[in-house]
Amino acid sequence: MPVQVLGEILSIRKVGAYQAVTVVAPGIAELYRPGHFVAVQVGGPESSMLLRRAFAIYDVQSRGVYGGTVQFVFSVHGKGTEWLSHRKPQDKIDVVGPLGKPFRLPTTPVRATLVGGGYGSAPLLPLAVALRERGCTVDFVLGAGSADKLFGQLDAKRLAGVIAVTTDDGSAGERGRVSDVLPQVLERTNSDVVYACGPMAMLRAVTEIATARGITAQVAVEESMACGIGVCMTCVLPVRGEDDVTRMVRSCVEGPVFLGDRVRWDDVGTVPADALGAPTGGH
Amino acid sequence: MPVQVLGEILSIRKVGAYQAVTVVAPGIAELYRPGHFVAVQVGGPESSMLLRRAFAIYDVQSRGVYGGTVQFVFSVHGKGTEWLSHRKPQDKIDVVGPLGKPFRLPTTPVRATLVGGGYGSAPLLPLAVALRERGCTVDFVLGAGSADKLFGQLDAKRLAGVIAVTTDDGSAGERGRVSDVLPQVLERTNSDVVYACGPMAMLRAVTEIATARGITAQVAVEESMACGIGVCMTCVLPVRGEDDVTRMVRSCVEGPVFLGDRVRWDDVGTVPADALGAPTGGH
Amino acid sequence: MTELTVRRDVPAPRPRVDLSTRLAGRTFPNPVFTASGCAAAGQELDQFFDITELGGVVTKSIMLAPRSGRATPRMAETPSGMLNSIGLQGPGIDAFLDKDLAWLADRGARAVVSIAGGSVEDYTQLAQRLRGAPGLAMLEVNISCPNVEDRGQVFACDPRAASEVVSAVRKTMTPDIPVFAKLSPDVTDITAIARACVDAGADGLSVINTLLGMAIDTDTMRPVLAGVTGGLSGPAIRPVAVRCVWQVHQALPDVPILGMGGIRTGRDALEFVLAGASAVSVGTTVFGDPMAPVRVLAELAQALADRGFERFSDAVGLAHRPPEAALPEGPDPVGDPA
Amino acid sequence: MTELTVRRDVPAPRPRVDLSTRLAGRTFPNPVFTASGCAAAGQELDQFFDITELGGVVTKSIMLAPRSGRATPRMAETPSGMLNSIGLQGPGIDAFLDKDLAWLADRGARAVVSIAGGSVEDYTQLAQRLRGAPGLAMLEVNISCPNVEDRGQVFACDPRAASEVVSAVRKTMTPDIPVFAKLSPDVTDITAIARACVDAGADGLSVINTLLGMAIDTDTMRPVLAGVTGGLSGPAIRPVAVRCVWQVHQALPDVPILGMGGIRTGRDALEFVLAGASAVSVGTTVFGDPMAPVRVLAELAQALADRGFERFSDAVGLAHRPPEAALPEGPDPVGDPA
Ligand SMILES: Cc1cc2nc3c(=O)[nH]c(=O)nc-3n(C[C@H](O)[C@H](O)[C@H](O)COP(=O)(O)OP(=O)(O)OC[C@H]3O[C@@H](n4cnc5c(N)ncnc54)[C@H](O)[C@@H]3O)c2cc1C
Ligand SMILES: Cc1cc2nc3c(=O)[nH]c(=O)nc-3n(C[C@H](O)[C@H](O)[C@H](O)COP(=O)(O)OP(=O)(O)OC[C@H]3O[C@@H](n4cnc5c(N)ncnc54)[C@H](O)[C@@H]3O)c2cc1C
Ligand SMILES: Cc1cc2nc3c(=O)[nH]c(=O)nc-3n(C[C@H](O)[C@H](O)[C@H](O)COP(=O)(O)O)c2cc1C
Ligand SMILES: Cc1cc2nc3c(=O)[nH]c(=O)nc-3n(C[C@H](O)[C@H](O)[C@H](O)COP(=O)(O)O)c2cc1C
Ligand code: FES
Ligand code: FES
Repeated sequence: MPVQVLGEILSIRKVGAYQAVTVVAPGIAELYRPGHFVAVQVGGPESSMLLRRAFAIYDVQSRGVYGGTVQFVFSVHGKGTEWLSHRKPQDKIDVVGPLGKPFRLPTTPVRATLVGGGYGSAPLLPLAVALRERGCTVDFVLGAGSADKLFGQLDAKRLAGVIAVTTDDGSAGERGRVSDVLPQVLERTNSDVVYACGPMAMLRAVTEIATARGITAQVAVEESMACGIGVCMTCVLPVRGEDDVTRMVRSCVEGPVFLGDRVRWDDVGTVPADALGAPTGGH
Repeated sequence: MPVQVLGEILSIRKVGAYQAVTVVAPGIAELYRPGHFVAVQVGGPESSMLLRRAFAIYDVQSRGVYGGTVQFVFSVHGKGTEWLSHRKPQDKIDVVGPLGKPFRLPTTPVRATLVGGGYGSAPLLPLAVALRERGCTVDFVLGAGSADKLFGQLDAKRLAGVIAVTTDDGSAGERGRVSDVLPQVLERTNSDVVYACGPMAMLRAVTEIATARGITAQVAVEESMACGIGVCMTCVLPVRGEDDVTRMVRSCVEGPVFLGDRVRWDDVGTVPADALGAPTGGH
Repeated sequence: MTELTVRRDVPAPRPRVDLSTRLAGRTFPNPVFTASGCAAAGQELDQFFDITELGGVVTKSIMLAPRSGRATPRMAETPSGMLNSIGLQGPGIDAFLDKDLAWLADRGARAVVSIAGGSVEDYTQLAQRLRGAPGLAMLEVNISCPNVEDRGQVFACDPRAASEVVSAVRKTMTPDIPVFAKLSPDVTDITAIARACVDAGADGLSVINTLLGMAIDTDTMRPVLAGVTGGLSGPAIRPVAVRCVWQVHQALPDVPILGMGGIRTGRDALEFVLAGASAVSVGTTVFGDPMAPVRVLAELAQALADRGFERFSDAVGLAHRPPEAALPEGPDPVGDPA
Repeated sequence: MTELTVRRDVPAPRPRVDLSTRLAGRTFPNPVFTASGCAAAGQELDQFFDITELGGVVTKSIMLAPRSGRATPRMAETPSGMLNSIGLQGPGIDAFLDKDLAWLADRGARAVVSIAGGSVEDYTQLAQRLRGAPGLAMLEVNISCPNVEDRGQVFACDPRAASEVVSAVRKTMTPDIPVFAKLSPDVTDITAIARACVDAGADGLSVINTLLGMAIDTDTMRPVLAGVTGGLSGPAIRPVAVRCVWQVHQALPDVPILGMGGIRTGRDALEFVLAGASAVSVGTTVFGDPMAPVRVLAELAQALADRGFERFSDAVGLAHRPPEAALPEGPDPVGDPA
C-alpha cells in the first residue's frame, strides 16, 4: 500500500549529468522492492503544474533518526524536473510511493544480466543487491549518450561479475549501444535471465536479444503518466496477457516492469486492431 | 518612463507585522518621486499567478555598487504576498516602476500633516523628507490596528514637529482611529495641507476632515489592479475632473494620488449615474 | 523535526456541521464525491483513504462492451490544467458489475455509476443491466459522447439528443435511483440543455464535463494527443465551471447539481456550493494529490463552520441571494482575516 | 553580478527568418500583435518598447459614444488566468480618432482598430467613421457584444446576427482595409459562426475572445465581480484557443486567422501558428510582463530559425499536414534536446 508523505529533502547532489535526491519518507522503505517508483509533486502550492512526476527508486533506508528515507536520481527534462533541480536541503516535497509492480526475483540462484540505459541503471543497483542476497550472480551492461550520463558504474563494478559499458559518443567504454554488446555478454556469461531499464527503444532491443537466446527479459518501461496510481488511464501500452489476449494495460500499476516478450513493441503508441475492445469500424 | 527590471533582492527583513524588501532596480531611483509605486511579479516562472502586485515605494538609492535599489514594505494578504514573504536575499524578482502619479509638492514652504494607516505610512516618509527639503514643516498622524502594524514611527518622530499615534486596540498611542485625533492635530498645527495613504475608509474620513477645514487633502488610494501600467482598466474609481465631469479614472496612471475632494467616495465601487458614459437604461 | 502527512493517520477533527445532502430522493452523508474517470472504481484511492468517508464514488464511465480506448499519448499537462483523450477505456458493463460494482458494494461505498454509449439503445441497455444492482446509489449519464447514429454529433450538444438519452435511461432505471445528466460546457446555452434533460426526467445535473481543447507539440509540429483534441480539466477551467453551475442553478433552482471542474480545496468546493451545487466532485486534483477528496471534505466542513453554518444545505446557492438580503440564521460573511 | 533586463536596451539579434505575414490583402512586417483591451491604444506600452516593432497594435474595442464601463471589482485572478468585466469602458469614437488613432498614426504603428456596438447600426456607423482614417491598417469586429435589439443575445453566438454585423461593416469599410471578425469560444460549433462571418465578407477571423466565467468570493459569499460574470483569459484557456484555431483553419483553410488566448512565450505563439494562425495577439500576459509582445516576437523568430524555417508563412497550419507528409524544404522537427 503506497503512502503519501510530505517529506523534507535531506540532500540533493549532482552525480554526473543527474541529481540524486534523498527525502524523508517513512512508510516507503518498509514496502519497497526493486523496480518500485515514486511520484513527486512539483512547483509548490501555487504552481501551474498539476501532475506528479515519476522516478524510479534508487535507494531506501528504513531506520535512522528520520524514520525512513527514499532516494531517486533524475535528469532535467522539462519544467517540473527543472523546478526539482532547484530544491535545497530542508525544502519539502510531497512523495507518493512505493508504486508499481517491482521486478520479480528468481527463486533459485541464477545468473542475471542487468541492462541499464542512462538513469535507468538507478533501480537496477538495488535489484543487483537483492539478487545477490538470493545467491544470484549479476552482470551489468550500462549505456548512455555520453560518459556523464552513465549512472552507477562504480556500484555496478562492486556488485557484478562482468560489466560492459557503452556510450553513443565513445566518451566512456565502447562506442555504441548496449544492444551492440549485449549478445556477447550473454554469450560469455550464459545468463539465465535479463533485467532492463532505460529508453523504450533499448528495452525493445534487449527483449529481442534475450528472446532470441530463449531467455526472459523483465523490462521497466517509461510511459507518460498523469497519476502514477492507476486512476487516470493515460499510461497504457499494449501487452499480451497469459491468455494471449492483448490489452491496453496501465504501466503504473500493472507495470512498470513487464515481461519483455509480452509487450507489443511494434504497436506501442497505437491500439492494435486485435486488442481487447479495439475500435471496430465505427470509431 | 517606468522600467521593467529583473533584480536581485539585497535584503528582506521583518519590521513589526511587515516585511521590507530592498531590490536592485537601476532606473527607478532616478525617476522616483514620493507616491510612486512598483508592480512586482510573483510566483516564479511556472506560477499560476499571472498578475503583478503593487507596492508603494518606501525608499530608493540611485548610487552605490548596485547602481540603484528600491525598497518597499508589505504585509501578507493573499497568495502572492505569501510567496513574496518566502523570498531570500539573492533571489530575483521582476519589478516595474516607478508607476503612477506622485504626490504634488507645494511650491511654498507650508505646514503639512501626513496621515498614514498601517503600511500606508511607508510612502509618506520619503514624502516628509521631500517636503522638508522644500522648507515645509511636517506633522504625522499614524494609525493601525495594533502596535505591530504601525510602520515608520521612529523615522516619523525624527522628521516631524507633531506626531500622533492611534491603534484600534490601544496597544500603542491612543485607542481609536486616525480620524479621531486628526481634527485636534490640524487645529493645533494649523496645517495648510494634508497628505494621506491608507485604507479607503480612512482616506475618505481624512478628506472630509480636511475639506471641512477648507484645506486640501492629497490621498493615495488602493484599488485592485491587474496591470499597474494603465492598459487593463480594472483599477478605476469615480473622480470629478476640473471640468466637474465625473469619469471612471484609472488609479494606476491618473492616481494613485488624487485630490481627496475630487474622489466620489460615496460612489466608489459603483458607476455614478452622472459619470461620463454611464449606462442609460439600455444596459 | 520534520513534518509529515501520512495517509489514514489523520481522522480530521470534523467540525460540528451537518454535512448531509439530498440529491433528488437520496441522502448522502456528505457532499464530496470523486469525479468520473478520475478515480477508476475506487479501489486504488482506497489505499490512501477510506473511500466510504466520501459522499459517493463516481465511477469511470462504463460502456456496454469492453473498450480499448485511444492510442497514446493520451494526456498533456497545460497551465493549471491537463488535456486527456482516454477514449473511455473500460472493461464493459459485465465485468464492471462483477468486479468493480461488487467491490464497491462490499466495501460499503455509495457508488454513483457513470454510463456512456454511442446510441440511445446503448444507454438504455446499460440502465437495464444496472437495475437493482447492489451498491448502486445513483446514476450519472455521461452524454458527452458522439452519437454514432447522427454523424458523431455529441449528445450533450443537442437538446433533442440529450433529452432522448435521459428519458430512455430514466424510464429504464428504477425510481429509487436518482438519474443525473452530465452536461458539457461546450455549448452556446447550457441552460437549454439543462432544461431539456430535466424535462426528459433527469433528477439532477452534473456540471461540468471537460472543455474541448488541444495542444501542439512544437518539436514534432503535430498535435500532442494521438486523439488530436482532448478534454481540458483542472483549476484552469474552474471559472467556467462555476459560471455553468451558477447559470443552471439560476435557471432551475430546484434541480440538484453535482458541481465539478477544477476543485482543489475546500474553499473551491464552497465556491461551487454557493453557486448552487448540492454536492461536488473532485477530479483532476486527485492525480496530483490522491488524498484530495478527504482533504477537501475536511476543509469544506471547516470553511462552513468558520462561517457559522450549522447545515451544509443552508449554503447551497447562497451567492444568488438578492443584493441586500440577510443571511440565514447563523452564517456570517468572513471579515478581514487579519 | 546581478543580471538585469531593462527595457529598450535589447535590440534582440533577430534570426534571419522572413517574418512578414499577409492578412487578407495586407502585409505586416511580423505576426505578433497586441490583443484588444490588453494594450489600450499603445501609448502605455510604448514606454517599455518601441510599439512600431510589433506587427500591429490592436486597440481596445471602441464604441460610438463614451462609455463608463462597469462598476468595480472588475477583475479576479484565477489559476493561470484572470476574469475581467470591464464593460468596454472607452472615450467613444470621436475622441478615439482625435487622440488615440492620431497618436498611433503619428507614431508609425500599424493600428488594428477593434469596434464594438449594440446594434448593426452602431457597427455600421463606426466603420463609417473609420473610413479613410490615417493609420488604420485593419479592422477587428468584436462581435462578443449583446445585441440590444435582440434581448441581449450576443452577436457572436448566433450565425445570423454575426453575419449581419460583418456584412454591414464590410460593405461600409473601404476594400483596402481587411475586416476581421472576432469569434467567441462560447458556442457549440465555432466553425458555423466562422463560416457565417466569412460568407458575410469577413476577410479573416480573430480567434478567440474570452470564455464566460465567474468567481465567487467565499468570504462575502457573493460573486467577486460587480458584473457577476466576466471573461476568462490567460494561459488557462490556451488549449481551448488552440483547438478553436485548429477547427477554424481546418474548416476554412484559406481564411487568415489572428490567433490568441493565453500566449506567454514564442513557443506558445508557434503552437497557434502551427494550428493555423497567420498572426497572433499577446493579451493578458502583458499585464504581468509589459515587454511580453517583443519578447514573444524574438522567441518566435528564434523558434522558427531553430526549426529551419526561412519564412514564417511556411509554418502556418503545418500541424495539419497528413500523418506521413514530408515537411517543406528547410523545417525539421526538433529532436531530443539533450
Ligand atoms: C516509472 C517511471 C520511472 C521513471 N524514473 C525516472 C528516473 O529515475 N529518473 C528520471 O530522470 N526520470 C524518470 N522518469 C521520467 C520522468 O518521470 C520524466 O522525466 C518527468 O516526468 C518529466 O517531467 P518534467 O516536468 O521535467 O517534463 P514535462 O514534459 O513538463 O512533464 C509534463 C507531464 O508529462 C509527464 N511526463 C513527461 N515525460 C515523461 C516521461 N518520460 N515519463 C513519464 N511521465 C512523463 C510528467 O509526469 C508530467 O505530468 C520515469 C518515468 C516513469 C514513468
Ligand atoms: C498603489 C498601491 C500601493 C500599494 N502599496 C502597498 C504596500 O506598500 N504594502 C502592501 O502591503 N500592500 C500594498 N498594496 C496592496 C497590495 O498590492 C496587495 O496587498 C497585494 O496585491 C495583494 O496580493 P496577494 O497576492 O497577496 O493577494 P491576492 O488576493 O491573491 O491578489 C489577487 C490579485 O488581486 C490584486 N489585489 C488584491 N488586493 C489588492 C489590493 N489591496 N490592492 C491592489 N491590488 C490588489 C493583486 O494585485 C492580484 O492581482 C498596494 C496597492 C496599490 C494599488
Ligand atoms: C483523465 C480523465 C478522464 C475522465 N473520464 C471521464 C469519464 O469517463 N466520464 C465522464 O463523465 N467524465 C470524465 N472526465 C471528466 C471529469 O469527470 C470532470 O467532469 C472534469 O474533469 C472536470 O473536473 P476536474 O477539473 O475536477 O477534473 C474525465 C476527466 C479526466 C481528467
Ligand atoms: C482586461 C481585458 C479586456 C479585454 N477587452 C477586450 C475588448 O475590448 N475587445 C475584445 O475584442 N477583446 C477584449 N479582450 C479579450 C482579448 O483581446 C483576448 O481575446 C483574450 O483575452 C484572450 O487572449 P489572452 O488570453 O492572451 O488575453 C479583453 C481581455 C482582457 C483580459
Ligand atoms: S498514470 Fe494514471 S493510470 Fe497510470
Ligand atoms: S491596473 Fe491596469 S489600468 Fe490600472
